[in-house]
Amino acid sequence: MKKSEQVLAPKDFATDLDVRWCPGCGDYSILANIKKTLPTLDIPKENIVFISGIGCSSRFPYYMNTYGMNTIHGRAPTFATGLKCSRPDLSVWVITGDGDGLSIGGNHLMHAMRRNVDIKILLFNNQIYGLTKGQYSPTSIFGKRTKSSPTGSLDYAVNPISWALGAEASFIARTVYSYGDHMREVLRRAADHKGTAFIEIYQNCLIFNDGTFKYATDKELRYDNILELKHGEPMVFGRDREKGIFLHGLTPKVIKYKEAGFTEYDLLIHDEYATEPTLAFFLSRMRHPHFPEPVGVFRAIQKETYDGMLEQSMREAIEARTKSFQELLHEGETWTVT
Amino acid sequence: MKKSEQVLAPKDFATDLDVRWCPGCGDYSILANIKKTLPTLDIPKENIVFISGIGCSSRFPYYMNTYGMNTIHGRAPTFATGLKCSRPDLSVWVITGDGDGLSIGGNHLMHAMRRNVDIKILLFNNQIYGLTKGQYSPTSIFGKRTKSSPTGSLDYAVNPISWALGAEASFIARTVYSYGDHMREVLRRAADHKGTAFIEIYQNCLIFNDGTFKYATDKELRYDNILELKHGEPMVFGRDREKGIFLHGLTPKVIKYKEAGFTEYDLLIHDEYATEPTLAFFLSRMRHPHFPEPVGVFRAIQKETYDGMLEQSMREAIEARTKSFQELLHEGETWTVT
Amino acid sequence: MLPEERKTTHRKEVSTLDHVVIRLAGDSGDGMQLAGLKFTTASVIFGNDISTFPDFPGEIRAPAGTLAGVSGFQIHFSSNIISTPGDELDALVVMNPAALRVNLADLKPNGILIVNQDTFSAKNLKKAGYNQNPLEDDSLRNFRVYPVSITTLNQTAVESEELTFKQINLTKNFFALGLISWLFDRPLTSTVEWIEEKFKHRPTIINANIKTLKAGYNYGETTELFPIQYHVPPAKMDPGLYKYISGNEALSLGLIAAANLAKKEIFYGAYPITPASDLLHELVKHKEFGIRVFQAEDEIAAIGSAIGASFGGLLGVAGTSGPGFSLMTEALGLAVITELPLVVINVQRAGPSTGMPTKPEQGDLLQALFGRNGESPLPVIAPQTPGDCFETAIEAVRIAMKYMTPVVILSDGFVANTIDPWKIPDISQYEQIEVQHPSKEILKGSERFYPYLRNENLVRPWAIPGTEGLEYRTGGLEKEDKTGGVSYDPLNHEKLVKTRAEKIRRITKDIQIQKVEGPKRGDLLVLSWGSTYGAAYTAAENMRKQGFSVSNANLKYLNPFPQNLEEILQSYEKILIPEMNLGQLQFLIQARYSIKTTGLAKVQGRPIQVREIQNKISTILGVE
Amino acid sequence: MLPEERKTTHRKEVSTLDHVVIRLAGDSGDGMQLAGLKFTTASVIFGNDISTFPDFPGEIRAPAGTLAGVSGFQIHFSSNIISTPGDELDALVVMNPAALRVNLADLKPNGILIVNQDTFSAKNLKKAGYNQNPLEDDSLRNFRVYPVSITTLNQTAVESEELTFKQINLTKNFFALGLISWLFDRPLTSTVEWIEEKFKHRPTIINANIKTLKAGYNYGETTELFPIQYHVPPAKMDPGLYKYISGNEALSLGLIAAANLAKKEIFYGAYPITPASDLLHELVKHKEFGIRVFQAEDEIAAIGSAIGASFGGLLGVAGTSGPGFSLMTEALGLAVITELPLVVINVQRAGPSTGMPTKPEQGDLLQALFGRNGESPLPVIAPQTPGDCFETAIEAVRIAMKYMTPVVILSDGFVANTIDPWKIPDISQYEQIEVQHPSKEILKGSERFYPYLRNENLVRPWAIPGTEGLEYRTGGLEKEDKTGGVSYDPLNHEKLVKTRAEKIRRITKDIQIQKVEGPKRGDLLVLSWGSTYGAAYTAAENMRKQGFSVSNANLKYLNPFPQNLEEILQSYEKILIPEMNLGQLQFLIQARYSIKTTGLAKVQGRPIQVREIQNKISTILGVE
Ligand SMILES: Cc1ncc(C[n+]2csc(CCOP(=O)(O)OP(=O)(O)O)c2C)c(N)n1
Ligand SMILES: Cc1ncc(C[n+]2csc(CCOP(=O)(O)OP(=O)(O)O)c2C)c(N)n1
Ligand code: SF4
Ligand code: SF4
Ligand SMILES: [Mg+2]
Ligand SMILES: [Mg+2]
Repeated sequence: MKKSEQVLAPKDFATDLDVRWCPGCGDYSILANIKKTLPTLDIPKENIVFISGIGCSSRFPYYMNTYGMNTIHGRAPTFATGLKCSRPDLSVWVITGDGDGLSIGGNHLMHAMRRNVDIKILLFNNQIYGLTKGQYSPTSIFGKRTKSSPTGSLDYAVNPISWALGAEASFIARTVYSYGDHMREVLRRAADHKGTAFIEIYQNCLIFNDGTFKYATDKELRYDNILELKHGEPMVFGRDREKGIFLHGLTPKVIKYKEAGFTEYDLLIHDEYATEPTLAFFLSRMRHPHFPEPVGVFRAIQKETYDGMLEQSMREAIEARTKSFQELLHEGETWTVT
Repeated sequence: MKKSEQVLAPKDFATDLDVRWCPGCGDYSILANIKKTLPTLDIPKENIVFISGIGCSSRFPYYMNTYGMNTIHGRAPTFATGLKCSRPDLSVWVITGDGDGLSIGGNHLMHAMRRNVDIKILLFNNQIYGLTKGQYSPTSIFGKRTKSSPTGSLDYAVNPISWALGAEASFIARTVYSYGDHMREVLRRAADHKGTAFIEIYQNCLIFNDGTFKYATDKELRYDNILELKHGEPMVFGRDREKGIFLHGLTPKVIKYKEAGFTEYDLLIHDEYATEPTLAFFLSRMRHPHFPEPVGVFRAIQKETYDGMLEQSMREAIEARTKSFQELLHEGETWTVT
Repeated sequence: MLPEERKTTHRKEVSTLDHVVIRLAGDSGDGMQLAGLKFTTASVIFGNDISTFPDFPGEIRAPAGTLAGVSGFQIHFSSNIISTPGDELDALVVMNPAALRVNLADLKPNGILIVNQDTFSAKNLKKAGYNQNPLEDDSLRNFRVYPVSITTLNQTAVESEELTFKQINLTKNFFALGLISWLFDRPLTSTVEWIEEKFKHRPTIINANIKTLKAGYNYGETTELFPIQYHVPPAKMDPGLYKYISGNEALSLGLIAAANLAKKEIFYGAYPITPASDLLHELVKHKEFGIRVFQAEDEIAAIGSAIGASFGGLLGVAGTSGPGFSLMTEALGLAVITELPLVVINVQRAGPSTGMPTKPEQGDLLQALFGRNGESPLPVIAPQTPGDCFETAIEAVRIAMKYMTPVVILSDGFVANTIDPWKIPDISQYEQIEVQHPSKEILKGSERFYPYLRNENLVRPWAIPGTEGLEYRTGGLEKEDKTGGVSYDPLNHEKLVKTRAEKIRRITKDIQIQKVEGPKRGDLLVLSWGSTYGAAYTAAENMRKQGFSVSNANLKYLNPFPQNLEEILQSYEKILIPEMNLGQLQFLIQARYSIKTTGLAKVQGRPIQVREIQNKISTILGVE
Repeated sequence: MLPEERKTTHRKEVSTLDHVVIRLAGDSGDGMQLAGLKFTTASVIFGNDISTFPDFPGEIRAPAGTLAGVSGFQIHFSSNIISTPGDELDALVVMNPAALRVNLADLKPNGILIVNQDTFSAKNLKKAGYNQNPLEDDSLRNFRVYPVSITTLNQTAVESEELTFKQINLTKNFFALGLISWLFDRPLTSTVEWIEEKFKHRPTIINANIKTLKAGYNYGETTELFPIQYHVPPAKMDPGLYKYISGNEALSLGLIAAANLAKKEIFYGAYPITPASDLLHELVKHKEFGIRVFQAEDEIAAIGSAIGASFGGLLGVAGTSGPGFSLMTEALGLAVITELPLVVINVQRAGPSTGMPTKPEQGDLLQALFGRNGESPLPVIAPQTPGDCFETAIEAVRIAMKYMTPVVILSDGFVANTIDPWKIPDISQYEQIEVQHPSKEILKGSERFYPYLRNENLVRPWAIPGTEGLEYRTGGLEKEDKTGGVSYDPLNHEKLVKTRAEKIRRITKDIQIQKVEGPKRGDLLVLSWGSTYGAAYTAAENMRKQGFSVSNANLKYLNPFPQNLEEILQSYEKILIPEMNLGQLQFLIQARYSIKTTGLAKVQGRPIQVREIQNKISTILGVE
């Protein structure tokens, strides 16, 4: 990928379109952090493309002064796949929501991930349909009361990380809209990853689902509710890092390990690079309020990308080509009429 | 569900349409076993509905003298969901293929599963598109040479069981087209399960992908390549049941346990009912040729079905109803013009 | 200050008007929709005929004070029967500069313009894109401008109550409402009652709202600002019990009514989409009438599930708008070939593609007719008013079940959101919808069931799972005649393609004859369809009043056309077809009857106005 | 027994014919397609003009011997230039009873019927649904029946080779081929060469195949069975180098050619579907010409990925058939509103819904034009012959890139699978396709890039990612004129809706004037479109030869229509429109020009035949 010659600043990525999210919407913070992250990637602005579906979150490309496409509902990964497979020199980002990406668009997301197309997928999960004014989404908790479920929804929620693992994604992470540093680090990691990167970003929809992620954003609650994953490090959390995760057969157990006389090194150690996604899957099952929810990188493994292999096979074929197009036309049984 | 008054026989389920699969196609054996299983379920024939998408496998409903619909490609779960939610008294079966169910139709399958709609989904996996004459499918192995991938496909395969687990299915099983008894047992279990049952059935496409599952169907090879899951029992396999699965952290290890001086009870014990799907996920990662492939029931947990809850909430509402339709019309601000 | 007292304190000139169109506009947060609704209620109780149209901003809330955040509510109230929310505004109330900028173009010359001048700060002016303060330059000279310090006056009115700053701000719409209630001589009673009921447990809020409401009223009465008060006498409406209703509400109620009349449960499959989501929101509230609502993962699943329900013997309905309707294309073809009853509602919005989701258009007509692979005819009908949405739903269900066919209802964002007074129908006066599911008896002793054997209307039986002896299979492959098996036979295919087409064509015998308003023969016919009715009717009626030979007919049945349509078309010298697209009905008429027509195509995401049609009529007739 | 020797041993009567239509039919496993192709090669090398049509069974292989398993290959060879694979058969070869049953209806009275009598066992007769052996009852009396024991004779011919039973069975098609090669006086050379090349490393197979081929030939020569040998002299073809080509092959090559001419890579996104899959199979072989092929998860992904590629500056192409085209509806609307170049190929098959996947139809014309929500015009073109598929692909690419618009190619299963001799074009004789991507220079110093600022053709610039300074956003929301930002402004919307329509309309100036064959004015014009060309042309030509004033024109451009079309239509008394649907072009013509036409609608999943058109012409002209 081309390196940027200019030194860019976040403001270079602003467009002249008014940002139209509701004042106080969690999307603003994500926008700001992406604008801060991009200049650190050393990619020329013109080589970056944001592609989205439809939703509040999907208005995102309009607010980034890069190339961008706000496409149709749920299909952003298909456009991104075509683009990246055509132009491997570009840095291609998909912006989607829990409705866009997991309701109508689940299939495309899955196929992009299993193919390991080198695109970065950011799923803004606010557990609601924002743009259409507040219906429950596939990530809304069971029993959620919304406009379309006045007596509580009967849908069990999908777990985006488990689901992405079932789809064989090579890079999977989670962060929270209000975690500036953490988000930027995760974004950088995703950008560096060769292959599909799937990031779930908890986002607060002020209007239709305010406070859903309070357990994660509240400074006090956060200690007990969030587990920050770090490769090679033991899984500890709590205000005084006093709690940790033990492996009990195939299920997690939360233990105040210090109290119980253990050290950090008796705890489960995180391994982003585990070839099989079983550890990551195990972690994805840890959900609030029963467990601290892991944020950070669940999985980051290397495998060749679809677009890379396509490009290579094409380049090889072009190099090995021995005939002109005219000769191709002449191939096969021919005869001359005089 | 209504009980059958008649005693039915497999032949009662035959239709007058010629079965048009290629002679020797693996679908025949599945058809025969389903015909044998249905009479054992005690469900009246007229209460059974088979719904399929498009594909060789999806011709199935035409060959069953029950109610049936051969719908459009990939969408069978949507029709089945609508039907079951409208008519909870029916026994609704979805027949799909690896292309129909996992390529175009992955999203619907996922949503049916996460909602736990009480339908039985049989995915005939032959790792190829049969009906369209031999292109690779999402389950075809990487590098597969087919009509649409003459130099080998660049798509990484999806693992149907892992994927169904990511979609939170409550019942997941695998069987093989040539395992008569096993298949019938799995089918019966699926029929008894309240909720979505997802069964992957390995199927041999004689014409476009012959021999793919030889490791599982060959009497000799089978011993070493297949692990039959039984709830509450240790995971042993091999001609003399001499091999077993140990849990090594979160990864499986195959050990000749007897030789190594262990007993069966030192091995991993299967638990279909584990609330979290982590064990099932772990098992789904065991693939030929590195591991014996598990067949049987990976997971079978109880949770309320979507259609059941919908029905109940409707019945309750109807019972609690205090107004007639005319009264409904009169609700809200009204005024009289004289 | 309630109506009784009011009369005694009267001391300004009162001018009596035939009808008035006003619009309240402000920021999304300013409560204009609510104020508008309350004004409407008062008008309705007073006895006027009304028609209203809320104009929401784009889907996402824009920052306060911006153009994109402006929300409006238009009310047409009259002493005559009216059919549209009105073209031009007699009066406009704007709560901030952005609202002024967005709405001013619709205000009549010399119209009343009430402005909350407190909001015309430099910052707000800039947000609205004004370089100068329009209240200070001369740009509003063509209007009767009344600058009022609504914010300040409201604060003063409620200051005795213990309210937070935010709460105070939320009451100012009632000040504005009070003010215009005085101006247009509306009683406050119904609003006061509503406030008391709504905030039952919060006396401070009740007090504050009522205080400011009255303060606004008094402000009009007392100050010298307004020289005249306007009075619109009651209309002579059809006697009966009324409520008001939007098109989407009426469509929902109509579906429930149809379920009732057919003694069927309804399965409604939908995926949220503007402006159809309200159907979902409304229907989900009515489980107790046997309505099963399923929020699907997308529109393909929505229609798929509805077809599944129909296969099972319920009435499957799927509701959506443009992009979602596009996604239903393939499955709709399946409903055609399987011949299952189904109702698909497309509340059209401005396209192509995502287009302008909150704006109405009639751009999907040709798609509804032809947008499927292969020959796949189906009936298409369109409601013409909010109240007619109720009838249309019932009619669609009737046709779907009687003819075993999918039916498309083409509503649009205009009729869906327009709010009209509606005379509550007496459901016992409606004909029952007959539905028969065959039982084993149909076999008459033979072994074989013929699921595609047709009756005199070419309709196949609706056998449903659970019926012993009638087990059958259907699907998307071409069917063998009668048996429904799979057939590749050439002549069988041709026969079935033609039979399916003929079945739909014959429905023409079973639908209402096209009605014409105005002379039966004449110079010009305005042929409209769907929601363009109101404007077309009014324009034609106005012309008739002026003595011109202008008739109007509004097509509800777009496929098949009414039997007498050709005859009607031949009875007029000229035919004008106004529609919110580039001429799709015009195209159909020309193709079908080879009759040259004139189009009035308006594709602005806004309803066609009466005066636009009138102008066009005048041009065609060569008057003016 | 090669041609040279052949002449010397000649001893039967030879009858010279103008043209012959034969069909080889048998079970799917009988190798009829291969035998047919080899016969074709021999004919072509001999110098005849040919046209062939393979008729595959349904998608799934049916059990051997059943009606559903029958596979046929039809060859029309002639000493004149021909345009269709022929209506009725002069000769039919059937390898089993099922093949007889399926194909007999197409054999001319007194036609030659060669039957492999070995297969007429009770079991096979039953499978084919015969109660009696048709060789034994009198039912074939109207034909010249030649029962031959092909199975047995073939076994005898190859018995000296070491073959398994299965292998022996696989050679019998060559016996049949030998036999008809004698009957129609075709040299064996090319087939022998092909066998030798194909089975290079398997001498037993070479020997067996050649032996039985010659045995078949000799059988015809030697036995008393056939009294006459037929001879069809070479045609006078346009000189040049030829090969044969199917429509799908030509379309694929055309796309590669277009890539070449535009110096662009092509991105082909597709999901397998009959009868379009061969495009995928073909294109994936040609990576070396810069063709990126992506087998997507469905058709939505196929078109989405193609649009993504186009946004990136490649030429995106998506290929599919009916049901897949339906799924592309929504995304196609996006391509319209974003104004990105794109080619979508719909190889039409019999619908509605899944319909009859292996059978051709022209049922998606109106869908291609109107099947999207909102006003979303796009160019539609249709190839008329296999060779024309090549030109059509190039033309579609040219229009798409020059006008920044999606273009739909409406091919069909008939032209896609028909095999015609094709004079290999000289690519250097084609005009280059010019493509420009603007660079920063376009800004001319200003800061702002206007991605929707249009040129004289109303076309916007194709700026692509990677270009510094031209970063822009696009999408499905209505665009602000010029800037491409989001706009809900009513007049802006109307302007853009009309501009997009006008842009497509203007393409009419840039396409070929419609050609007419026959008199420029006259009694009747046969107006066909797409693959109906061959039959329409031949029928009109036949009528002209008989002295009638009949012309024919084949529309390649369905939207916009050629400029001179109206004039042409007005130059004939009567217009006949034959099409494989219920009259879709007829509908368009009537809507567009208010001209009454006569339709010839054939919806049988089979091409329209020359005689059917001729009969219709005769009826219209009142002759007979
Ligand atoms: C085909 C189609 N169906 C439905 C819609 C309406 N729609 C727009 S956005 C949306 C859901 C948005 O939810 P999400 O992806 O969670 O985004 P958010 O607004 O919450 O950021 C829906 C249903 C559409 N635009 N297109
Ligand atoms: C919308 C649509 N796209 C494509 C097709 C063509 N098609 C029919 S079946 C099929 C794949 C079948 O594969 P699979 O589901 O694995 O079934 P199998 O034939 O292998 O049993 C495809 C691509 C179709 N019928 N409809
Ligand atoms: S509706 Fe919710 S998600 Fe959308 S902009 Fe407003 S706060 Fe944000
Ligand atoms: S193509 Fe394969 S899957 Fe299809 S019927 Fe034949 S053997 Fe079976
Ligand atoms: Mg959301
Ligand atoms: Mg398959």
